[in-house]
Amino acid sequence: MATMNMIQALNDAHKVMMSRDEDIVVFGEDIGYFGGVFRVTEGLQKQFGKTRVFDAPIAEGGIVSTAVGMAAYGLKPLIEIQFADYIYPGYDQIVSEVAKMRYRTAAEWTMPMVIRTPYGGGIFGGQTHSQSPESLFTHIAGLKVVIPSTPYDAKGLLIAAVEDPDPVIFFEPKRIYNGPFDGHHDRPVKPWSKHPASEVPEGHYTVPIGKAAIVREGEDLTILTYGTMVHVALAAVEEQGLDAEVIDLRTLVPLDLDTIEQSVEKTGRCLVVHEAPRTSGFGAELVALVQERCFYHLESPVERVTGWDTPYPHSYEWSYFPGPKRMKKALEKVMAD
Amino acid sequence: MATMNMIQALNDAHKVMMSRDEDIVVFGEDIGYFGGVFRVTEGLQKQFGKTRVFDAPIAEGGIVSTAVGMAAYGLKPLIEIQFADYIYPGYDQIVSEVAKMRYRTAAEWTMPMVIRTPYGGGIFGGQTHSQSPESLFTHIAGLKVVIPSTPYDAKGLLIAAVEDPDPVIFFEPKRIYNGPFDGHHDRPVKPWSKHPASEVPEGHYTVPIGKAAIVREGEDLTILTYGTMVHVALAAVEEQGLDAEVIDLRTLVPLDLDTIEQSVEKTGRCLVVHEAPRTSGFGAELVALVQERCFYHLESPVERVTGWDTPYPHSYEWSYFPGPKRMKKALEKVMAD
Amino acid sequence: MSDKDPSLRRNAPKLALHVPEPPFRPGDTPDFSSLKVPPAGASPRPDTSVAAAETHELTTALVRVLGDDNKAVGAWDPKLDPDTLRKMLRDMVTVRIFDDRMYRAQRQGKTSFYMKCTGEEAIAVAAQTALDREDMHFPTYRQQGLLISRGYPLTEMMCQIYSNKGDKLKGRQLPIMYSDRKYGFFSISGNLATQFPQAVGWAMAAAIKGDSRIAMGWVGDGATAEGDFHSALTFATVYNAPVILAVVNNQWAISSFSGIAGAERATFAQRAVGYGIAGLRVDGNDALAVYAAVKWAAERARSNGGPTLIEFFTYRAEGHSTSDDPSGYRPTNEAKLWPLGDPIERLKAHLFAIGEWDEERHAAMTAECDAEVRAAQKESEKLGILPEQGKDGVETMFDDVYAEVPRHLAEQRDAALAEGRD
Amino acid sequence: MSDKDPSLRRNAPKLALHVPEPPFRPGDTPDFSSLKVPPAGASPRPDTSVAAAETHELTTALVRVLGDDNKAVGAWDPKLDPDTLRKMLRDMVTVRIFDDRMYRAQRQGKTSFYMKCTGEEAIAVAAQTALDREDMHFPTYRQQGLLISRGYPLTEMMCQIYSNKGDKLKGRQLPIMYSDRKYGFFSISGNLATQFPQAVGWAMAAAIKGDSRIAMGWVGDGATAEGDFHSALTFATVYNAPVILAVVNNQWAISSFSGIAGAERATFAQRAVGYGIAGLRVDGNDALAVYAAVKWAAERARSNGGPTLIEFFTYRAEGHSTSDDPSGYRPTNEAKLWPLGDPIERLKAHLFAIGEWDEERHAAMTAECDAEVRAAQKESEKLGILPEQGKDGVETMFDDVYAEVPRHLAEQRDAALAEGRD
Ligand SMILES: Cc1ncc(C[n+]2csc(CCOP(=O)(O)OP(=O)(O)O)c2C)c(N)n1
Ligand SMILES: Cc1ncc(C[n+]2csc(CCOP(=O)(O)OP(=O)(O)O)c2C)c(N)n1
Ligand SMILES: [Mg+2]
Ligand SMILES: [Mg+2]
Repeated sequence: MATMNMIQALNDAHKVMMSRDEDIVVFGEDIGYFGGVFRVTEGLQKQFGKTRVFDAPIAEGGIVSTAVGMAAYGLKPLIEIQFADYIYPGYDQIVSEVAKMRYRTAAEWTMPMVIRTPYGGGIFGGQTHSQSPESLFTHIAGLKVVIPSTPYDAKGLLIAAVEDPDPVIFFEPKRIYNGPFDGHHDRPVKPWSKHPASEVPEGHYTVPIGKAAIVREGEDLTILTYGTMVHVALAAVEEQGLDAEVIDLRTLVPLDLDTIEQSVEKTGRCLVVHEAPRTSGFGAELVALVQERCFYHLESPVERVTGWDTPYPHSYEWSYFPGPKRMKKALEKVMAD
Repeated sequence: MATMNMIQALNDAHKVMMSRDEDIVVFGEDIGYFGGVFRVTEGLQKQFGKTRVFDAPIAEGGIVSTAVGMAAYGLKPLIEIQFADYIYPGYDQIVSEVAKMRYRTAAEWTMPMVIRTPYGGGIFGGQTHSQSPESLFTHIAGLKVVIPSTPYDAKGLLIAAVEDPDPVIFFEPKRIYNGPFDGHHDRPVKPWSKHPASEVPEGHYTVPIGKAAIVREGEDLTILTYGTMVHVALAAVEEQGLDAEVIDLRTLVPLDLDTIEQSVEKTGRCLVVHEAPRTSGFGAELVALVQERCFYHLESPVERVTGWDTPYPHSYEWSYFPGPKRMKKALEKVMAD
Repeated sequence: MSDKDPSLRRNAPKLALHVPEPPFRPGDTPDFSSLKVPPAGASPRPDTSVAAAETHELTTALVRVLGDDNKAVGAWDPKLDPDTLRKMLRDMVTVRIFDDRMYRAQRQGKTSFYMKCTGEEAIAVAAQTALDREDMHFPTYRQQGLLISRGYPLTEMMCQIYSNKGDKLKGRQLPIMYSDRKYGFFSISGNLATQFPQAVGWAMAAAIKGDSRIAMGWVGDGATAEGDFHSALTFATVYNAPVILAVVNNQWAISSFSGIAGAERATFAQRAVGYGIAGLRVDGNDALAVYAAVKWAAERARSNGGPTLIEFFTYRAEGHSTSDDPSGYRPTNEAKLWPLGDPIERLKAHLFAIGEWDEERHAAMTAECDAEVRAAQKESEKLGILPEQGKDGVETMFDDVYAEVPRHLAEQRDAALAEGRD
Repeated sequence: MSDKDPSLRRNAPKLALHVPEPPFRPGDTPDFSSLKVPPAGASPRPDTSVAAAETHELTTALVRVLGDDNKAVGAWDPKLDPDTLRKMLRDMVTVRIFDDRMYRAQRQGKTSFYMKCTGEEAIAVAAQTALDREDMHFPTYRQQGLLISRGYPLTEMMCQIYSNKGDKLKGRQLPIMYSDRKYGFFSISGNLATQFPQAVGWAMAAAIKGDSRIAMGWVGDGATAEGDFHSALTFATVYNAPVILAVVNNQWAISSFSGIAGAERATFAQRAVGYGIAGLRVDGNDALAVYAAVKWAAERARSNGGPTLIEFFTYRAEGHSTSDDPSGYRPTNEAKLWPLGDPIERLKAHLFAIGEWDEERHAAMTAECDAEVRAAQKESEKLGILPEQGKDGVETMFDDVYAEVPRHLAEQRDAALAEGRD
């Protein structure tokens, strides 16, 4: 066991897996000698050499497409897109090639690769360093979508993603790289070392893909969320004094429907929370699923707490971010009647 | 008045608007001399000249990005992406530039452009000529998303889209270009001429963006749909003998919430129908909205009829397409209890 | 202020947009006399280890081996033995017969779609012949010659075209979107140019692993405009990838001539110059020139000399696909008047010229190929044609989206099976 | 069969991946003696109407005007009058002072982010000076010199940097993402290279309309790898767009040196060759050379001679941004040892050399610029600094997503206003 923040945990996952599997190659913008703008790949080039860890040209489409070729060869690309906001030039290759390869070749070629990318706001990154585009990948059959919320999960899920036979889009909540965030931007930042999930086992372990975590058991309502918002949601229910069941989905596709259904059937109320824009965010799918499957257990409409349907505005960051006040209002609404 | 199929109606909309507005330029792959692979731009180059109607290199990103520059200059690009399946290389420019320009420049620069693209299956086009990616655009603030279902609407909505000050992604249901489709693939194809909405006024008229059409009034349930599926849904309710209210959304963003709410409050039941894959399809957003806003009027869960969460498989087209049988089952479910 | 209204500059000279136009349109009589076709044997053949820059004069030339007298001539003559030549000829004839039969099958309603490569048979067949069996191709839809030349069972191809029970792709792909790992033929994508940088990635992987196999990527002239083309060349030059990047310039992209892809101002081979990699421009209707160029690039790649961009100059003699009628945008007799001739006729004439072939043997061989194709067609049609498909095996529709079927797809599978199909 | 296990070919030579590595890393002492810097005046200046190919030797050269003796020399000498030279010098000095003040403001917590262009001041300033006031720029974040040289109010820039009440972009954009239509300065995008083909589109529009204004697109060396770079060059060559396409090769892209973008094997200017357009490679630290090259390309574009790709060779003397510490990946003294010198010092020395400037005047001018920048800073800070922002005007957050606020956004606006902010 060691105490790690998310960056260290992710870095450790790389080291564990690259030592075990020679076919893993890591590349992306600034990830080689320098170790990545968020330092997740620090020390890897030195340890594993330049042919397994190298800088890539600034061409997200080129990064993904060459990864496709490498996966076709039999390697396991574990690549970084510097910010999720910059994944779109690679979107065609992800949607048309990575996602569909197993299907269109009847499993003759598969695409075991992991595309890591930091996402989300709360760091004053403006419109192009703050986006949460996860729902755009959940609509694409063939992709798995994973989002950790703690150092422990980050390492275990990343190892699981690397071992997974299918392509995984791995979104890293950059706001909580260095410490959890309760949504109160005006309070001092807490370090991970104070959080139990910063205790990270050495060596190999996995957190299974497709399994949600009940991070708080409760009876009053169910909160479905992931990434940074897990911590914001947990803080909000404590502040409201509610006995909420908070579910950290961890994997958006394939979704842990069992855990969701069981919880909502128990509580009869449900709140969905994410930072991404509201319209056609992944929350919409969650609401649709819950009302399709648990309709007769619901005592009030499923509510959504989300970012707004605008670009992420630099100086209005804290009016955009779905923080404690938005949570409070939604919790009141879900608990009404 | 003239009797037109959708292709003719769209072609006519181009001619009407290009004659009225010198700033409209039309370009795309094969759209010039040849008139487009679906013939929508036939005759335009001859009539309006090569500097207003021209073939583009096969580079969807280049088509959209040069259109951005033209719109910045003050022109109105009305461009074609040959198949919606090929829009992804232009996705970055659409998401990062077209959608956000008005916002990020505080309206100093705006992007009045129309991106037309044929979408949907039912023509044995296989995985890459059948996709329905509309939900991927509904999640992007700043874009309007329009889908016509008849020749009358096609012309009126395209004219409205061209006149709209905001960028419009205009999806054309290619399966019904030449005639409506009731979902019975084994029956002979009907021509548009038998359908009242093939009566298309000459010259200028608009069908407003943001307004749904109640294409069938009814009391039993509300069906929310668009594009090809409007006709499939209409046929299905007749076959089931249900008094359904069928709403052709026509615009997905901004959505006509008033019409939807009024209808569901009246009927108390709702079915959402689209051809796109289920998970995070636009149906999810519709279900979420309906249950958020009409929860206490709902007598049964809102159901979804959709394509499956797989790529569109060539020879299993008619098991993928949400046809009469899938409709029947869902209608029964919504009407149960 | 509107940008449209440059009130300040009324007297300045007017700018004008240039929109490329092909030289001939329907109704015109094509006249190719201004096309400069250098004589066979004129191009020098640099050593495969030269600096990339030393190949750059070849990017505006045209490597040709077969002369007007049908003899092989010059430094690029690969000096192939007659058996290899005959094998290439046979493969090319098979491709053409195959194309004709499958085109007809589509017209007969037996499938939804087909694409011929008429006039381009030499390119895939000779390229395949020049590479090793273990090298990996990332093809487009117009390289059926690669498979045929590698001896891929014609029935397999046809079963794919019919999406029938013999189709190893389980009816999921549009006809002609073949895929076969054992034959070093990567899954064809419907999305143009995506395979080009993938080939570079495969070659990078081979280099990472210290392998000796190389990759060859293929793209059409029109598709070179995609961003993926630039990705391919950028990554290839940065990492010195052991890859051959081929542009098949058949001068048309559906209805757009190659000028719309930039061919008015530079050859496609010249793109190599900008990336500092080797480049060659080759007569694609000359099987010997194609063979020699690919062999050269392969030797270079195998010795860590890096990537080569090769433009094969040819002409798309038929429609783009069964969905296309080219008489709407180009003269119908353009293919016939196209001066580089028919690749099959030219190779045949060469074999005649060197005394290794005659009409009798050619007729017999053609009949054999024809019989083979017909037999394969009969065989594959036993396994069904498209209109009969899609009823059985609906459950397979949900396989291979992921390695394991997740719960939501299992539910959808159950629903689809309950639905049935008429 | 696994592709990883090439059992058939154990004796074949091993392929190897080349991963470019910059010549110097932290701890090394940079030695640029092997860098070939041609003497000033050595490059010929072709007529602006020549065929593109006649410029191609200039894509591997380096157009330089300022000699070691600080005199202007050779065919590219733009023969500018001293007032223009002094204006350029003043603008460059202002840019540098502005950068220093704003960098410090960020360090003082007054805003979130800043990016300097230290060492690259000549490029934007001289390019702006060479074009007409009505020509349109599609810049990156490192062309603040364009705005300053066009006389854009410094307070406007600072208000944007502080996202304060004077910010015409309403606090929506990251600092330095300026936009001003009246100043011909297109909205800077956070997404690299997107603006490059947009510049081509604007130029195409100007050509469609018979306008006389041209566009200039800007991109960094690293960002040339994006697909948008290829779109820009492809569309520019196909339609002969009246556009100048500038690559600012400052040799670094955050921590990656230009070899990762392909600079080991070709210059960025050489990319022009592959598209058949004019290309020039220019000493970006020589304001006169920059001016002359842009003037040349502008003249060419205005007379429908088509696009020119210009590489400005320079060095990013400071960190990438306030978020970057370059000592982690390159020697700290590399900027000082970089042989092309400081653009401000070089232009100043030239003015000295021609007797049009002296230390006294320079000190006075510098003090004036400094005062101007300080005054602007004071002025703009009256309108607020970032930490105070975001509380008022929350309702404006929902404007300009669309021309009119649709119902769902009106509802969200109400919710946001009800929420308030602490
Ligand atoms: C990304 C993408 N855009 C558009 C298309 C539609 N399309 C299919 S083939 C084709 C023309 C390709 O021409 P070229 O690259 O020259 O190849 P050729 O058909 O001549 O072999 C087009 C535009 C596509 N398949 N993919
Ligand atoms: C599409 C995209 N990918 C990645 C980034 C992150 N990023 C910002 S600046 C930069 C380096 C750019 O280097 P270069 O183009 O050489 O310009 P310079 O900073 O040297 O002026 C990177 C990788 C981005 N902004 N956009
Ligand atoms: Mg072609
Ligand atoms: Mg740079």
